[in-house]
Order: sequence, then structure tokens, then C-alpha cells
Amino acid sequence: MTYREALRLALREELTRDERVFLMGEEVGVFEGAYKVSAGLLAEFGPDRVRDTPISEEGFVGAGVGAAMLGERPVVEIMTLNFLLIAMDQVINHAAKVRAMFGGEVGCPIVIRTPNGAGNQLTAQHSQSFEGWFAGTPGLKVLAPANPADAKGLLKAAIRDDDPVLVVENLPIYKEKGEVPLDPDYLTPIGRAAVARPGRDVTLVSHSFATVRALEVAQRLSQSHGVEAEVVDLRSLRPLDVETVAQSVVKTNRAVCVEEGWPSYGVSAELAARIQSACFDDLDAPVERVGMAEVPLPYSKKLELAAMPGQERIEAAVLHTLGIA
Amino acid sequence: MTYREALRLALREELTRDERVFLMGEEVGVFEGAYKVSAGLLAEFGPDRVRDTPISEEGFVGAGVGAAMLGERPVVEIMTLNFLLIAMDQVINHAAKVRAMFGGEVGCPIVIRTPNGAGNQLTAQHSQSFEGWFAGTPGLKVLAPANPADAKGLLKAAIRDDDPVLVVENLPIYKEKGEVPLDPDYLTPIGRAAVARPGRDVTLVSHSFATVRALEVAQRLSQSHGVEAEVVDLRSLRPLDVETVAQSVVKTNRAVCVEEGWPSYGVSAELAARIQSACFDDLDAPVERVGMAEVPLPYSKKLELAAMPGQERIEAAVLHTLGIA
Amino acid sequence: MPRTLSRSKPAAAKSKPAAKPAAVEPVSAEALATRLAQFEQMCLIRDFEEEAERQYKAARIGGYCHLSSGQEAITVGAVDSMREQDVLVTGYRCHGFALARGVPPQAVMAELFGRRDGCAHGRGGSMHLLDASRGFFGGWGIVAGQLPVATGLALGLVRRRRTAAVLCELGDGAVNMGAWHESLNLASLWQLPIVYLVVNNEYGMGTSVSRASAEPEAFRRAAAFRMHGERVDGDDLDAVLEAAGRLLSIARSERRPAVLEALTYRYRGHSVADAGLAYRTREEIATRRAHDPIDRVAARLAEMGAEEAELTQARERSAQAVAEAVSFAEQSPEPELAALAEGVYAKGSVAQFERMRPGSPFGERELVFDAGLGR
Amino acid sequence: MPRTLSRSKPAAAKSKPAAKPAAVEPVSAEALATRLAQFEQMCLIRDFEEEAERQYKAARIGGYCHLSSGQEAITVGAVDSMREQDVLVTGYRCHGFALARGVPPQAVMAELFGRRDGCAHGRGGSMHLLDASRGFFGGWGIVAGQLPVATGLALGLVRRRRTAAVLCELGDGAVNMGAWHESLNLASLWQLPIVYLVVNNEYGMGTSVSRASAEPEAFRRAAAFRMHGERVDGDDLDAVLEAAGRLLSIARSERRPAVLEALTYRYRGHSVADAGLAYRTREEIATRRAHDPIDRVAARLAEMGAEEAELTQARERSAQAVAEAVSFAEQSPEPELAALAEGVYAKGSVAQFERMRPGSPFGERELVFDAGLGR
Ligand SMILES: Cc1ncc(C[n+]2csc(CCOP(=O)(O)OP(=O)(O)O)c2C)c(N)n1
Ligand SMILES: Cc1ncc(C[n+]2csc(CCOP(=O)(O)OP(=O)(O)O)c2C)c(N)n1
Ligand SMILES: [Mg+2]
Ligand SMILES: [Mg+2]
Repeated sequence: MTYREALRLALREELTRDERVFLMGEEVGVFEGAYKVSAGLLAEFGPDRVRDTPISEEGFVGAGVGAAMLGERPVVEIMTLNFLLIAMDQVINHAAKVRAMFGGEVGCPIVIRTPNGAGNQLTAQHSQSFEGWFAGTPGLKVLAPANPADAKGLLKAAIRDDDPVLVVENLPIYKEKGEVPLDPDYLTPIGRAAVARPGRDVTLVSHSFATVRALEVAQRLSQSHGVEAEVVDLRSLRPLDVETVAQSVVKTNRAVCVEEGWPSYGVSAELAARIQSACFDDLDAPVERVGMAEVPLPYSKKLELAAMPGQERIEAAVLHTLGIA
Repeated sequence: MTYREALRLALREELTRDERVFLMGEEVGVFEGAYKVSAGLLAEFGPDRVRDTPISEEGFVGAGVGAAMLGERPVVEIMTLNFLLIAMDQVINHAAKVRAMFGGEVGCPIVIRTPNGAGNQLTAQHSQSFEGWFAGTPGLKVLAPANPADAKGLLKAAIRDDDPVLVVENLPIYKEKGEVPLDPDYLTPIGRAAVARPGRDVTLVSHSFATVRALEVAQRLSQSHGVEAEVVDLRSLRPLDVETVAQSVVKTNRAVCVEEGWPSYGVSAELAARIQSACFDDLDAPVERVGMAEVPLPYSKKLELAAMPGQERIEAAVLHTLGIA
Repeated sequence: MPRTLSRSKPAAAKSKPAAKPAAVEPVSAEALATRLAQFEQMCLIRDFEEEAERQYKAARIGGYCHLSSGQEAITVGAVDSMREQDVLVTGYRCHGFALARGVPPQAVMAELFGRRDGCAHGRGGSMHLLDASRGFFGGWGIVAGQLPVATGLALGLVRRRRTAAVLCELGDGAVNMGAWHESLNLASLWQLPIVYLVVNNEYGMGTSVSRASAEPEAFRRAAAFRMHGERVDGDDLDAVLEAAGRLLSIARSERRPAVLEALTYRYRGHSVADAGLAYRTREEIATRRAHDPIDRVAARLAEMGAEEAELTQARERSAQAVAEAVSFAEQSPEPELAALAEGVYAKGSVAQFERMRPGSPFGERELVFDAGLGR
Repeated sequence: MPRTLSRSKPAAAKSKPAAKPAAVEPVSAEALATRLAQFEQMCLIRDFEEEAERQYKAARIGGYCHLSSGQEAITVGAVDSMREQDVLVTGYRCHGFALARGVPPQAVMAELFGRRDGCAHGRGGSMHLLDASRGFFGGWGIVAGQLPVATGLALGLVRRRRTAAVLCELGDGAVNMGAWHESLNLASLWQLPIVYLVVNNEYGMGTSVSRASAEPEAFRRAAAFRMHGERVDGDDLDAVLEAAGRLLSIARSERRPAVLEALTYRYRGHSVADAGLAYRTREEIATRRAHDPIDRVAARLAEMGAEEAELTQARERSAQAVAEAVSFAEQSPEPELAALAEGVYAKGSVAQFERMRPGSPFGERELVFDAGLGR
């Protein structure tokens, strides 16, 4: 099943399981989702459960916050992460604050799901990865599945969670295929990273699409250089499973953090900070970071490819960390 | 002269020097600024140069972007950094993109100035420090003066700069006094950190109000433990002067990064990542981070004090890094 | 200002005309008692605000503290028009709304003192009062930020098939925010049971309505969403009761949202920190105080045949209640440090965060993880 | 749809009535020539869009590609009403606006190909065309995000004392964004010279206007800001020319902003990736195509006495221009990797960033710092 189908299955199962769950967002109904994640759900559950909205991110994200405060389980789709900037105040200054600011008297079990990522020449305004900003906000939880099984398991865990959760999906991997547990109660635990590939020479830490790339690179390095890279797929950015990352680095003594976003002040900065602190005596080389070149992403395919953290750049970073070449 | 007066002087000088400069924001005119930074300027320069706005952050920040594209030099005041979330799309997806996205054909010399910071029991929605998010955005420049001289020098440098610049001020230090150069052409260079206090035992890296605290702690430690801490005041978060930080750490072999915001995925994460990479062989201890406890800031004075990175917590972190106590 | 009605509105047409002044009707004992109770609520709010200002100046209350003295008729008139099942959402100027909704003065004062028995357990303070048990969902500090949330609460009521409505308070300054536009469009498009109460006290901080709004008659903006909008004299308790009651019941029964703009005046500065004289004259304030909404109710009560003694007793009871609120607040303990992180995440999240400890920022383990994160 | 006028509007009242159909006037050679030129522009746009679709499907154009086939009368009518000093701002559906404003087809096609000679040097692509020398300031991709920017450009014109106005294009879906509300309030409050052109093509992606807007007659929303608003048949070139010309000149001379809603229809899907049939029927599209705006102008030209040959030549020239644009684009070189970071910051920022190199993420030195950051 594809990553897209896994998300759809998660939505269908939760819509079926819990009357309080409903979807809301631009084009989720009649159009069946800008990226077809919600295809068929309007027909199956009707317009009260699958609600098309005007283009009003601030309005309907906030509406999700309010509905959640009353105990509903809104699952709000934002067409791409870039547009969440418009609802920033509702997410950071409202959803994230509800429970603590009101002394624990009310909760806000909203789920916001949206794809991040670049590629396909979508240019500067449509190719960004801001998930680190949300992961840095107490009160929020941030998940980022990298494969179909986790897409289903994490989205379901998010919907059942009692706190506001941002589920960051990824455009390029909507079509990726993989095994997906059909058990309707299968959940991926929040706050648990996964060792996506065991290895002994170096640890690649990543999330979302960067994990897919990291796995490809690990494969190549095994063949080309006999280097066995361990790939830790974070899956959850807040809570962040530093424990699993540290265990791996203690074993490999080297780490390369890969992300699709801009590394400076990004997710990989936090990872490097945590690793150097948790594994200070175990590191044989500085923690390396690879991500998007720090420019607003240009349209030209040639420039876009060069700017993105592709296999070549990741591989070069790993070899550099290993002192090879 | 106070930090507030230094900012006011910078504004007055630039308004006088350049017809294209104008101020815009809520209460900057008749009310003379929510925190009185623009006091007297409406009377002196009139309503076209000092423009009161409705409460419409998205609208008038965007208006600043447009005016800047035409070559004007808008200086937009946001009452506090917290409200900039509402204009996030205009700052991140517009101001920061203009030059690169349009192939260098147009610029956007806008200045957004706003105080960040906590204290005074302003509670969860009004006590935040998001500057790292902007510092992580290519296309923007982010400055954060920690004393009156830099308040004047950096704000003037920002206004004369040809790119969009966010100047992060700080509520608690508006009243701090210090020497301020009166030369109307005195500027603080963008991208240059300052060694605010020389020392040999440990490096404290900070910006904005955290620098004020770091200096107090350095003073105390010198007396109480004979520890001589070097304090590096970043002044600029993007461009980030890693060079100065690294030079200091190479000398002291230990670093504590202090910030008023939440450290996880925050400014201190980037600093730790940079330091461990640039000074890998020079570090005698992991880079330590001290910041706001990672909770939405509670109202209770007792809880607020405990959550903030006060002198005690900073001092403890430094001693911990030095292996003392 | 003239009480004009929006032209864009089926609802207005249909709705029965404003009730005639009660004076000409025979006054039932019940009506008298109700009006007396409302008078007492208004006194309670006024006394509470004045006490809050004293306590703030005595540094026992911190943060921003926004008082509503002069706006009591709107507060009491609108909230008393609500049913138990209805939901209340407000901005940061919320002491009066909390009290009118029945939140005990002790719990409100204790919150301002930042104490454990405060309605938000000392976590929210003056701007973030709430009482979910009474359907009061805050107390929000971002101008207009409460509108999308309130709109979503109305959507929640519909999904739960409750015959109830949301009353959402906002200021005249909030009507220029994009959140107003998006919220009202959704409310009208989805036929949500919500009344947006625009408390027009003529200023947003130091900016008068005409300097901020291209359409200073805020209620007219409802027409942009084919929504009913109207304006009342917010210092006339009867007028507010009639309009709010009518619009809330239309919202409840016909799921038709509306904008109710109520004209009033804020006696004190924007917050206790603002003298409130930089942008308006002493004369202006004096003129408005001359038509004090509480005095007006007192006069109505006299017409209705209330004894002077009853009014005096009401005044005494409210003063008494505020005094008790203060001593209660003084005695209430401060929140425990060991619980700093409680309530940041839902109970049961502990396990999710356990593995985040390694490499934590300095102090995070004790201050946050051990202080109840997810507990 | 009916051509109703907003009732809220002094301007409309004052403004002279719409020009009568030119047919009844004696047709000057000049008028004929102008109309012929406009016809050619419309053909150019249509041909360009169809070619862009072919090139996209041939994978020589990437990203999102939004075509405006069917909307040519609005584009040409509005842009031809602009003066040289005026400023143009649009959303992402901007090929036609760029061409109408005089940006050479070569520069536009080269941009779609991501080449160095593109109007944004291959950095912007289909959604981010611009030509500052012609007062075209983009080409923006966030729905309604261009409104505050355009409003600020109008403020800039005022500060520079230019007698000029801004034409800001947006779609019917954009009128539900908060940015619309905040921008129009500022424009009216500050009397800015700007005309907001709402291109109502009946759908925002797959959502029809009535499913998105509580007030589907977008122009009426201008009243919420005491601003003039009106609606025209956007497929009638004469009507668009008259209305846009009148409103732009009022904006220029009287500094009165306005909303002009133009009704039209988008023939193709939302973008080339969308078949455009999930939310509307083939019949609906066919009906609309039957009243093609280009055919309508052709008919008018016939009435005006234009020769069939002249129309044929115009069609040939536009086809020719598009063909040349393609070969120009093919030959234009790709941007240099060594210049990846040029234009991210103003020239002269190099020194500011020099000290940021230590500890940089892997590859940052070569890719960004050495590739012209701040150069
Ligand atoms: C988005 C945002 N911008 C600015 C502020 C600062 N601020 C707090 S209250 C206020 C004025 C609001 O005036 P109004 O809506 O009329 O309400 P009132 O204070 O009169 O009750 C402002 C500007 C804020 N809290 N939120
Ligand atoms: C804030 C935001 N939300 C969502 C999108 C995705 N999106 C791009 S175009 C579009 C529809 C806009 O429709 P309309 O305004 O009618 O313009 P049209 O495409 O019909 O020209 C949407 C939802 C976006 N670009 N920006
Ligand atoms: Mg007000
Ligand atoms: Mg449309």
C-alpha cells in the first residue's frame, strides 16, 4: 500500500471508530484532496465529517482549536506546510497554549496534517520545511512519518492523542509503497524513533523524506565502501527520542544529521546539540549536518537539484565524517 | 542614555537623514509607542512619516514589504514579537523571498523592530522569543542589541541595509542605561559579535537580555569562584558571527549558550551545533545550554521566576560545565 | 450615536421589534428581582475592578490588567441573556464576563493573585480566566485570536447537536484583524450558532475607532457575509438584554449567526499601566461618567418601585463579596514548583517524553521532566 | 450573472455612466487599431498558454503551471487601462498579465523554462514572473498574500507623490482570506490609489464561489470599508476597459481605492496537473467556450469594419511570437551553479556573512558562500 493510501486508511478507520473525528480543510471533500489523501471519504462519511473549507487557514485552523476544546477530534488538512504560516498564531499562540495557560482545565486534541518538502520546482514559497519551529514549541507534539506503516500508525496515534499534534507528511513519498498493518488498532508510539537500518560505522539521523534518502545512501555506501551506516528515523520531533539516537552514536561514534529543511537553526541543529551533549566522550568526529542549501529555493531544476540534500551530498558528508575521501 | 532613548535617537537621526524612511505600527504616533520608543516623533515628523495603523499586523507588515519594494525604507514596529506570528506569512513567504525569487531584480529594505522577552507575568501568549525562527530563514537578517550603544548602532545599520532586517529589542532592557555614540553616522556592523567581557575559563554566548544576565553572572563568578568567564554578545543572529564565538571557545575550551527562549530547536541549539563542529578538538566539556524552561510561561510570579533563565540557573550551568560543584 | 440597523438582514426584518421600555408594562415582582440581581452583578464588577486596580498598584497583581469599569451593562446584559448550555468566549478584558457568568469572585481574584485556587490555578492570570464547567472558554490575549476559536466552539455545538449558542466578545479594535473576516465568513457559510459581541468602547488602546476602521459602524461589516448586524446602546441594560437575548435565541433555534455592536466607554486606561489621557480629554471621560450605566439601572429600579434600601443592600453585598474575594485570594497557596510542567500535556504523556531527556538543556530535567511533564 | 452595482458607493454615483457600446459611435481608425492590437494581445495570451501546456507536458516546464485561457478579456482590458507609471501586482496565474504589460514572450517563456534570460532569471518560474522596469512587481504564490504587498506599493506611490495607481489581481478564492480584509481596510482608511481586480472565474481550485463565500458577490464586500465596488462581465473587453479605466483614473486623481469584480471562466484545470472535471461538467465548459471572449472581440472588430485579413494576420503574428518565444527559451542558457546564492541578499552583504562560515552545515561553503552569497 502507498503512503497516501496508508494515510487514507488511518483516516477512514478513525472516522469509523470515533464520531468525534472529522476532517476539515481546503479541497478535502469534493476535490478529494489536493493530493488525493482523502479520496472517497466525503462519499463514505458525508459533508459533516469531511468538510470543505474556504481558503482561510487562520479561520479553519482556529475553528479546529475551538471544536477540539469542546472535545471534538478535528483533523485539519493544510494543503502544504508553507500555508500553515498563515495560521501560525492559531497554532503557536492558541492550540499550544490551551491546556497549560488554562491550568489544565481544558485540552485541545486537534490534529493538523500537512505535507512539507521540496522538489518538482515548486519554487521559494512552496518548498519549505518548518517543522522544527513547531517542534520547538512546548504544548505541541510533532510527528513525521517516513514510510507507509508509520504514516498509518502515527496519524492514528495523533488522532487518538489528547494534545494538539502536527503530522508532517511529505509530497514526494505519498507514492512510496510499503507493508502496512491492517489491524485497526495498530498505532506507532509517539516519542519513539526507529532504527530503520542497523549499522556500526556511522549513524544517520533523519526524519520524513530525508530518511528515505538516508536509507538509499546507506545502501550505496555498503556496496561502494563497505561502510555500514545505521539509520535512525526520528518519526517524532517533539517528543524527540534522543535516547535511541544516543544509543546508536555510542555504538558508531559518528553522526550525520540529515534534513530536507535549512540546517541552520533547524532540526539538525537540535540533534547536533543533543548528540554532542549526550555522547561527548563517544564522538570520534564532529556531528555533521546536511540539509537544504540556505537560499530561497530557485525554480530552475538545475539549481533546485543542487540545493537539495541529494544522495551525492549526503554520501559526501558521511564519507567526510568517516575521514574517507 | 537608556536603551529606549538610544532607539529613539536612531529613529530620529534616520528619519532626518533619509526622506524614504518612515515609521508604521500600532500606537507609534499619538500614543507615542506602547513602550514609548517613538515618543515625540509624530510631533517632529508628522503623520506621513510616523504612521499609526489599525490592529492589522498582516496588513501593515505586508504594506511595509510593498513600500520597500518601491524603494521606501519602512520601519515597522510590532508591539511585541508575539504578535509577529500574525504576519508570519508576510515576513517568511514574502519579505524574505522578494530578492531571490525574482532573480535579484527587486529588493525589500524593510525593517521590523519589536521587543521579545518575558518577565512581568505577561503569561504564555505574551512572553515568547521566536527570533531563532527568523534567523533560520535565508533572505532575512536578524539583529538583537543587548545595550544602548548597539541599540542605536544596529537599528541604524538595519535601516540603511538593503535587505529585510528584523531587529529584536527587549522589554526589560528598555530602561537600561549606557554610553551611546552621538555621531549620526555611527553604525554597529551587521554580522559582528562583540566580546562583551574578556575571560579565559569559559565562554558564555548570548544575545539580547540573556547577555545582560550573562554579564551579571560572569561578574559574580569572578568574585565568588575566581572564574573568569568570557561573554560573547552575538548582536547578530543572521548573519551569525561564529568566528568570534569559535575564537573564544578555542581559548576557554568550554561554552555555555544562554538564551531567553526555549533552548530545544532554539538559538542555543544552532550555537551548540556550530561550536561542536568548529571547536571539536578544543572542547573540554559538552557545550551547555540554558534557557526558558520548556513550558508555556505561567502567570504566577513564583513559577515564572523559576522557569526563566535567571542568574542562579546560569551560574549553576557554568559551574557544572567547569566541573565545579 | 444613532441606533441604526444593518440593511442587509432578513433576520432583523423577521425578529420582533425591541421590547418597549419595561416601565410602561406592569412590573412583576420577578422582573424587579431579576433587575435587582443584575444591578448587584454590575456593582460587583465595578467594585471588583476598582479593587483589582488597588491590588495591582500594591503589586499583588502583575502582568497586564485590563479593567472594564463603565462597560458593566454590556457585560451583564449579554451574559444574562445566555442559557446554561451556551458558551462564552472573550478577549483579555474578561474579569466582568467571568463574574457575570457566575465564576466566584474568590476564584477570579485568586487567579489575579496567581494562586492555586484561581480559576486557572494561577497559570493564566487576568487575561486568561476561564471556567469550563460554566461554558466559559477564556479569556484570550491576542486581539481577534479568540474569534476563530469561538467559531470552532460553535461548530462543536452543532456537531454535538446541542441547542446552544456561543457568545464571543471582542473589541472595536479587533474588527480590523483578518481573523474577524475569516471567522464571520465561516460562521455565515456554515450557519453556526454564534453572536459576535463587539464591545465598542471607542478606543483600541489609544486609537479611536474612526482612526482604525474605514467603516466605523462595525455592525455594518456583517453584511459582507450576508449576516445580520445591529447596534445597541451598550450602557442601556434593557437594550442589551433585548438585543442579545433575541440574537442568541435566533442563533440557537435557527442557527443564524449575528454581530451585535454595543456602544460604551472605558473609564480607566487601556490597562492599569495606562493613565488613559494621552489620547482623550478629562472632559470626555467626565461626560461619559455622567451617564453611568449603573446609575441608569438604579434609576430604572426606582421607577420599577425598588426600595432605596434594596439598592444599598445590593451595593453592600457586592462590596462584601469583593472583600471576601481578596482575603480568600490572600490565603490561597501559590502553585507548587514541583508542578511547573503539569498541564502542559495531557495526563498520560509521561512515557512519550521519557526518551527526550538525554542531552537536555541545563535544568530541564528537574524543572520540567521531574515537575510533572505529561503527568 | 446580473451586472449589479454596489449600493454602498459614493464613487459609483459620481462616476460617469458606463460608455455606450462603441458600435453606435463613429469608429475612428485609431479606435480600430487599438482594438485590433488588443485582439492580438488576447490571441497571444491564448496561444502562449496553449503552448505552455504542451511544453509542460513535454516536461520542459515544471512546478505549478496555472493557465488563464478564457480570461483574456479581463487581462487585456485591465492592463491596457493602466498608465506607464502604474504598478501591477498579481497572483500566480500571471502569464497573461505579464504579456499584456509588455513583458516579451521570450522572457516569459524563458522563465517557464527556468533559463537565465527569463524575466526572473530562472529563479521564479511560472508563478513568479515580474518586470520591475514595467512596474510589474510579481507574480505571487500565496493566495491573497499579494494584497498587503500591493497595498504597500500604493502607499509607496503616495509617499513618492506619483500620480499613479496599483492594479492588484486576485481570484475569487482570495476574498475569504484575512489579508483581503486587512488590506482593503488600510487602503480605504489611508486613501490609497489601488484597484483590487477580483478575477471571478467561478472556482477556487475545485470549490465554487458559493461554497466558499458567504457573500458570493465579492464586489459587495467593498462596502465593509466604505469603498466603491462594482462588477463587470469580464468576458466583455469593452466593459472591462471602461470600468478598469474609470476606477484606475479615480484612484490616480482622487486617491479613492476600489474593488472591480470581473466575471469570467477558466477553460483549463486549476493548473496543468488538474483535468478540471472533478468539480464541473464538460457541458458547463462547452457552454462557456461558446461565448469565447476572443471570438467576441473578433465579432466587435467585424462590426467596427476590420478586414478578416487583419484578424488573420494578428492571429499569425501571435502564433509566430509564441514560436519565437519557445526557440528563444530553448537557446537561453541555464543559470550557473556558481551563482546559486546570488540575489539572496543585496550586493555588498558579503562581508556581513564572512564570519558565519565556521561550523557550517556540510556543503554550505561551496554551495552558498562561494556561490555568490551577498555578492
Ligand atoms: C494581534 C495583537 N496585536 C496587538 C496586541 C496588543 N493589544 C492588546 S489590546 C489592544 C487594543 C485592543 O483594542 P480593542 O479591540 O478595542 O479592545 P479594548 O482593549 O478596547 O477592550 C492591542 C493593540 C495584541 N494583544 N494582539
Ligand atoms: C494561503 C494559501 N492557501 C492555499 C493555497 C493553494 N492554492 C493555490 S491556488 C488556490 C485556489 C485559488 O483560487 P482563486 O483565488 O479563485 O484563484 P484562481 O486559481 O481561480 O485564479 C489554492 C487553494 C495557496 N497557494 N495559498
Ligand atoms: Mg476598544
Ligand atoms: Mg477562481
